Amino acid sequence: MSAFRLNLRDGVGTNLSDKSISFSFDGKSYRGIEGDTLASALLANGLSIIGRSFKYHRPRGVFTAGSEEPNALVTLHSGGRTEPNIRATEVELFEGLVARSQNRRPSVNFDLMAVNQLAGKAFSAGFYYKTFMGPALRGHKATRFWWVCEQFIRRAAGLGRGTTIPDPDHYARMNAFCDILVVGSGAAGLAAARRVAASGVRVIVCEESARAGGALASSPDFIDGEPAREWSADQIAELSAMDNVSILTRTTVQGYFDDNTFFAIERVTDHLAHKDRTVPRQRAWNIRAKSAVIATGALERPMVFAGNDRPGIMLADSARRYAVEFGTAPGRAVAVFTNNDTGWLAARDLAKAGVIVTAIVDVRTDIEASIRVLGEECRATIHSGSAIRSVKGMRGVNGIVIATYNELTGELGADSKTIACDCVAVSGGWSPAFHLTSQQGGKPVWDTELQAFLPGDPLQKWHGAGAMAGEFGLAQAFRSGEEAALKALADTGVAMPKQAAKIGSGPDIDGDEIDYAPAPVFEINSGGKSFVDLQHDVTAEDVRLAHREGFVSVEHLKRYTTLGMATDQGKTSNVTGLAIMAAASNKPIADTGTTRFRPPYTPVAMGAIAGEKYGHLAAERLTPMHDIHVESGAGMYANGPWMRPETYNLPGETVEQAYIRETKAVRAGVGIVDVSTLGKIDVQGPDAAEFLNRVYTNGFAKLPVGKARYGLMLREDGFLFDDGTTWRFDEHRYLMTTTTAGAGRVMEHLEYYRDFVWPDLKVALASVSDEWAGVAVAGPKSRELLKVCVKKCDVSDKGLPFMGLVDGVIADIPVKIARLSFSGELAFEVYCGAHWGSALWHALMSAGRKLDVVPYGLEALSTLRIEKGHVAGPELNGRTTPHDLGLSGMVSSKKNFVGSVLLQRETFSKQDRLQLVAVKSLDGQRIRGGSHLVAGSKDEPGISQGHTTSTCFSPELGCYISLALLEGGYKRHGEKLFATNPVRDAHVAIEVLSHHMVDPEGGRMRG
Amino acid sequence: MRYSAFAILKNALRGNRDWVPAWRKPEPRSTYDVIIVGGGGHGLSTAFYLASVHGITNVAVIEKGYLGSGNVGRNTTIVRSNYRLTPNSGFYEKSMELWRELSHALNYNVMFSPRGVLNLAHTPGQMDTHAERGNQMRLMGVQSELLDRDQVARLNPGLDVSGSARFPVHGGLLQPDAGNARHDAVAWGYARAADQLGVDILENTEVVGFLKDGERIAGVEVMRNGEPMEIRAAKTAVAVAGNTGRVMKMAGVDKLPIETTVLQAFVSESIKPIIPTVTTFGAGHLYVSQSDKGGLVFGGNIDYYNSYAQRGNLPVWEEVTGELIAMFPAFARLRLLRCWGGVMDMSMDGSPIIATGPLPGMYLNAGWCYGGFKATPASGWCFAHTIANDKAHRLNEAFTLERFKDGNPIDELGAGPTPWYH
Amino acid sequence: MRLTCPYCGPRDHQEFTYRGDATAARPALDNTSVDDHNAYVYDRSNPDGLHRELWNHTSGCRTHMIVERNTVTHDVVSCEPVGPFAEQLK
Amino acid sequence: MANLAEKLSPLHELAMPRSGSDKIILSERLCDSLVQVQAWPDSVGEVEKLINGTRGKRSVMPTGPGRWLIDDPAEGLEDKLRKKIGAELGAVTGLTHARVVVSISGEKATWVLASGIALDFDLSAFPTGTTQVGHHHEIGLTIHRTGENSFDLYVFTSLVRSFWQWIEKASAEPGFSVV
Repeated sequence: MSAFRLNLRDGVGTNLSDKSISFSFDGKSYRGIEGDTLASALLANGLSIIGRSFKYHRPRGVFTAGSEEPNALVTLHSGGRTEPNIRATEVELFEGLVARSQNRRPSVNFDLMAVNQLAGKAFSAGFYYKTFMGPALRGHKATRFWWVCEQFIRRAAGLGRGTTIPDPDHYARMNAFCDILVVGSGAAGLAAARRVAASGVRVIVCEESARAGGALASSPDFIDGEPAREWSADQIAELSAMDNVSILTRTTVQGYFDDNTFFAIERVTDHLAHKDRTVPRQRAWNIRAKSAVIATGALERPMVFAGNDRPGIMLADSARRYAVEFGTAPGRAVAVFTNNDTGWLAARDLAKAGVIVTAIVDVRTDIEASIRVLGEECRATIHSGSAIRSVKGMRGVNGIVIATYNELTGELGADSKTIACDCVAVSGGWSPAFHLTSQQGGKPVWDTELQAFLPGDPLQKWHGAGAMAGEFGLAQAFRSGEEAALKALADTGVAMPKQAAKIGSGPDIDGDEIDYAPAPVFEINSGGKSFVDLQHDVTAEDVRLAHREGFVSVEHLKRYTTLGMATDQGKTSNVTGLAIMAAASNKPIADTGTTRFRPPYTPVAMGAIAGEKYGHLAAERLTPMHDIHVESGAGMYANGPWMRPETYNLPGETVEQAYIRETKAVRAGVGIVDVSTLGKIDVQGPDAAEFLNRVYTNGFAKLPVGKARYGLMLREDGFLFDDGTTWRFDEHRYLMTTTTAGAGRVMEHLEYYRDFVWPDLKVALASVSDEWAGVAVAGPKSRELLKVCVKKCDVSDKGLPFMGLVDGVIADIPVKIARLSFSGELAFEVYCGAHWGSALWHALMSAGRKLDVVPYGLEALSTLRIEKGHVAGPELNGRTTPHDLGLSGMVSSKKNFVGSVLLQRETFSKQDRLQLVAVKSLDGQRIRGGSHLVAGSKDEPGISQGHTTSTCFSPELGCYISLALLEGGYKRHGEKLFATNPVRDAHVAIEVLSHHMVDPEGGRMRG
Repeated sequence: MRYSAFAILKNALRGNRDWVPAWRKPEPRSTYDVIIVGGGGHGLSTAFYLASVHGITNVAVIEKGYLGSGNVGRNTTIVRSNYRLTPNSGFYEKSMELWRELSHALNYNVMFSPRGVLNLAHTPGQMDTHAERGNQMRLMGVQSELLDRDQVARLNPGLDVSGSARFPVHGGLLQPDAGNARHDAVAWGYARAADQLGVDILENTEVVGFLKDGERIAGVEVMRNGEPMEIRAAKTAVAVAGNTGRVMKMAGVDKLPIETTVLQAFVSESIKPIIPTVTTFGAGHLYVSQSDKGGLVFGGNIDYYNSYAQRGNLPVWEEVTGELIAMFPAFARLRLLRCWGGVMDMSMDGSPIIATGPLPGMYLNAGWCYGGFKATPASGWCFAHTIANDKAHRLNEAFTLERFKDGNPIDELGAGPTPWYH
Repeated sequence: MRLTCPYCGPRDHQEFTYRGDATAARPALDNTSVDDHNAYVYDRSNPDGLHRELWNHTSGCRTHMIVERNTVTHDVVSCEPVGPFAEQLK
Repeated sequence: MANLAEKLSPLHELAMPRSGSDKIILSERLCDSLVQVQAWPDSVGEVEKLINGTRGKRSVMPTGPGRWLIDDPAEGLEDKLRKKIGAELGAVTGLTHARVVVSISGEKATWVLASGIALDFDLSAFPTGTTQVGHHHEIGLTIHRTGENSFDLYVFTSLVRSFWQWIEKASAEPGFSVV
């Protein structure tokens, strides 16, 4: 293996096994070790340029060792599994992994788009807003220039390339409930988890990385005499064994929502070479916690200096972790640049792992002796009171030029010294990772002592612990973890025995004691190109330009420069950017404020958020006769949640031919149609009649037992809400039917009045839509058909008059038969228990065989009712009143009902309202759906005077017809207009008719 | 300073040191002709058109936070005029007309990108309602095309148009000249242009009360840098979107036909161009487009409850991503980067209010629901006309406050007086 | 958001149907004043702060409740049952 | 009633009682009688007594204030109850055909249910013998816990196929497989 792989031994390569793995990057094969991340394996193989930046396409290398990585973005896998923009630092290596660099052409080492750098000064913040306007021409021409430029800009922008091949994997969800959620399993999280677990409450611990322990995994410290890593492994094993504790690794808590609802993503199979297909790729956890301990640690931030984006420059603690956890040297010779003590710890650990640390450059002059010793331990030259002036090398680091630095003025001295190195490990201090609490609206507070934002006061039940709360260092982490645990327990209401409620002394810690507060140095301004946001190429100069142009509020800074808007959401750049803006504005950072963090914490696969909905967007509702329709060759389509038959096509038949044949068969003989989808509501109680009387426009109090009545419902604003028939079974028991689409909302409407408006009425409402299968039997021969099969009841006109109800039996199935007609023909609706629905259908079909019964679908159902002038969904469009649809006769003036008062408003009686009419085609042309009624020619149609609502070919009238809403339509019967349909390229001469086209007297259905 | 490619080059050569603030940060005067409460898109465009069209330049725009901190910077940037009802189609087409020339009018590239807005249809019935709307658009002079399934598939290669989809695509309605614009640039462009015409933009200035001369509104009381002060004007206009209830209460208007709810918006990580148009799902509620930066920008329903919180909850995430990947199953592996919330002034019919009143000396611009961004130019244009003439323009004469009680709602969805369903 | 259904206990808010401002009370059945009905249907105080609103546990026991909730913080102060069984559920 | 036609479950071709392991077992059945009873606020006690007096072998499940869902192993319960509980006491609604019962058992039963249903299945929150009304996405469910690791789910008939597809898929991970 390459020179970058260290000599693996105790304490070096703690994350690695001894198993070698092969993987590929940009088509070339490499080897890594089980336990590597893609980033550590690439570094170990000596690859330094991993990606290209967003704007200038500058070469970039690995900058961090975690989910905050801005630079090392790659595309994984291929085909439908293609995943762009994945951070190499987060990818666990497995055998056969295929990764590619992105945002480069032709290769990551030579990218033509890097010419953008040459125009760097012109590509400053706000560049796009100031140009590309093109010549000032009228109308569309004015935008055309930008439209052309935009095509190129869009292609140059973007990062990786997505795919249009569907993702073959699946996703799942888990709903979890716990007393306490612990986010993060480092020292603070572990301490909290131990404490709360002991009290017996239900605990969930979420850990972002593959194994629990957080920073303990690479800590050089000893706890209770054991190396921290081993100690934490023991603790975790103990916790895992407890019944009341779940530890979820590879699980990132992404969102913190109201009432302590947390959203986490578990990466279930992403790290596996061989995936079990029954196992989901990722699982979304919706966790409801009574309280939470948030121990998400802190993110190291860099300092900004000229040339700070070169491959080979990375965060100091990340460099340390590559050596300790992954046995990988981040460079052959590492220079450390820091403004705080943790940079020195990194240097010491790097050296201990076998990495050459050539120099430690610290902006501070005054450095504790105990810290200096660390530098001496690693035999680095020490340059205190110094800073980097520039970086040598174009595609990597050859060395750094340093100069003396004045901490008070922020100025570099005139001196300079060159230090040879190929890696700069930089530490600019630590930013607590309080993203989750900020999502909740908690306002962060700037801590001048720690030079960091802290989470601020909780708005919900959470308690911060460890570095996230500004409690840096192991001992503080343990103590704050325990404290947070006790507060969280108090939230859950679990009583703690006094003894147990004491904070213990915690484990015995043997380790470095350092000061975590950095010097307040964020930028070394030496005039060269210094990057604040590495991924979006936002420079310190861009921040100052934004200030110059008045974009000084943090939100303006972010939006104008795009600082913090890249895929890392500024995890390593926000604070530095604010500090530079604060300096430019001559304001303290505290007054500048910070932007709000928004969920998710890190980018989340959208399939995982959808969870089990991927591939199952919505449940399908099927009627009991569904399989029969499918077997009969009916074309099924989604009608809201329901699947319904459109037509039962014979071989070679079009949909239009089929519905015309079905309609004719009904009008001439008999047909049956599945009406099981109608909403059905059981209305019972001593006040049921009164209740119905209040919700319908027409009278229901006097509906006789054994009869049905058609009713209209309004909204309170007087517009039509729904319609249907209601059947009275006995004195106090009704069955209300609603439209298919209206079933749910009618139920809620009724419940609202029953519960909130008239709670004194004794009315019970129950949805029975699923209890009953319904079949309408329609046509002049429908009674004949029923007579063949019905037993135990009389279906003659006398026994079952129009709107009458009877109980009977068909093929041993108890049925209810109502004599209702939607088609205008003699017709019956036959209802039976849903589990008998298919048997009923078969019985009716076989009873009708000699009568040539046909099954008919929605298209014929619709044609029949259009011919009859019955309104349905397209006419009940939420903007029509009973008066508009010719239903004034249904509105009782003798009672008050829902909507009765506002229906009186003057506007509703205006004569020029859109009113229901029918229109018929005069020249045989088809009236297509969605036509408007106009007076003019195809080329100059004039304004719309109305529109068609439901169109069909009418076999009865022998022409195309439509119901329509026409301005003042009632008085315009006989008028000739055009049904214009420019989007369907049609313009049809029509005549306006009454909407009662077929059998207006109703003789047929009453016959 | 006039913006141009030349100006950029010239400044670049001088190290970008000569740029000046895009708009001034003036101290308030004690009296203005017009005060506009709300420094969002609508307030700023109103100021611009008052100054540029009506010659009224003694105008203050008062913004409690940073300029454009409300919905103008939180929306999904869609610009369209594909409406069904006449008052809406006329008004929004005026907006389109202004959008097309906006970058020039403002000397600021608002990146208006007419890439097309496509509404999918999933049943034959939905094709008919789309046709009905498309025809209305044509009759009103708006471009529209009804596409069949194959045409939709050619336009959007990743779209699932298979028959096995839960809601198979039958076709769609395309407004080819609709599209997107860069939301922040709209606020900044209007601010800069209005400022150059003499309008004072007062940021970080919060209205805490209204001044009255008898019944008449005579200006506002504000807090600025922690200090109270009074600013007087003959005309006081309010354009504060989700904060309408809050602000109007200070003027003594306790109730309005508006409820404030939160709408979440989402953006994915950046990828190379993959969807060319703005596309909406017809079997649920979802709209998606791809920004110039490469992120998929999308949104869906509001969270159904009153909220001023500018953040929402998880169920909408699940609903919206579920619909997005039902349309584009290949996007299941793309990653959501960020979600944010804006507060919507949902009116009782889903349509806006641009009117004089409700008190003398006052003008109200509100009720934008989801639709405020695309309306920005026409809203300001009509509101400026209404303020200048004390009378609505023909284009906004239907957008009154009285229409609800008069029984003349402009209800595109027919959902009735339930604001959270619009 | 979690709401405590008086019958079922705490549940995710998406199990409930929001029905808006609970202070908007329908005029009595015999009240035929257009103004009163207009006020009930259209006038909303839309407060930023405590809001009394009606929810129905439609994916559960279908009990209606009045929720007092802060519209700025989403803090739920109380969930009180309404309807015929309000007394029994209190 | 005798001589009734045979009922057909929407799952008749899908749901055979089967199991890939003892971790998860799924089965389905139709009810002989499933009845909802709604009492009035002033008659809750009385109705409860009458229900208990009529009780067969299966379950009486409270599903709302003054409301029960009663699953009885004999046909004809609706009529029986209606005779006892008149309109002055409450309402009786037959739901025998409105639901299909999906039973799930095995040590992974709560795990499978929790993967789609936002209820706390911990025994402390959901004891054996109790009922919760919940939903899996838009599918409403009455969930009756029959044992530590066994549940009867009363699923709307029109939606039960969709529900079955989900639960079968969700059960695959812990080992349920279609034979």
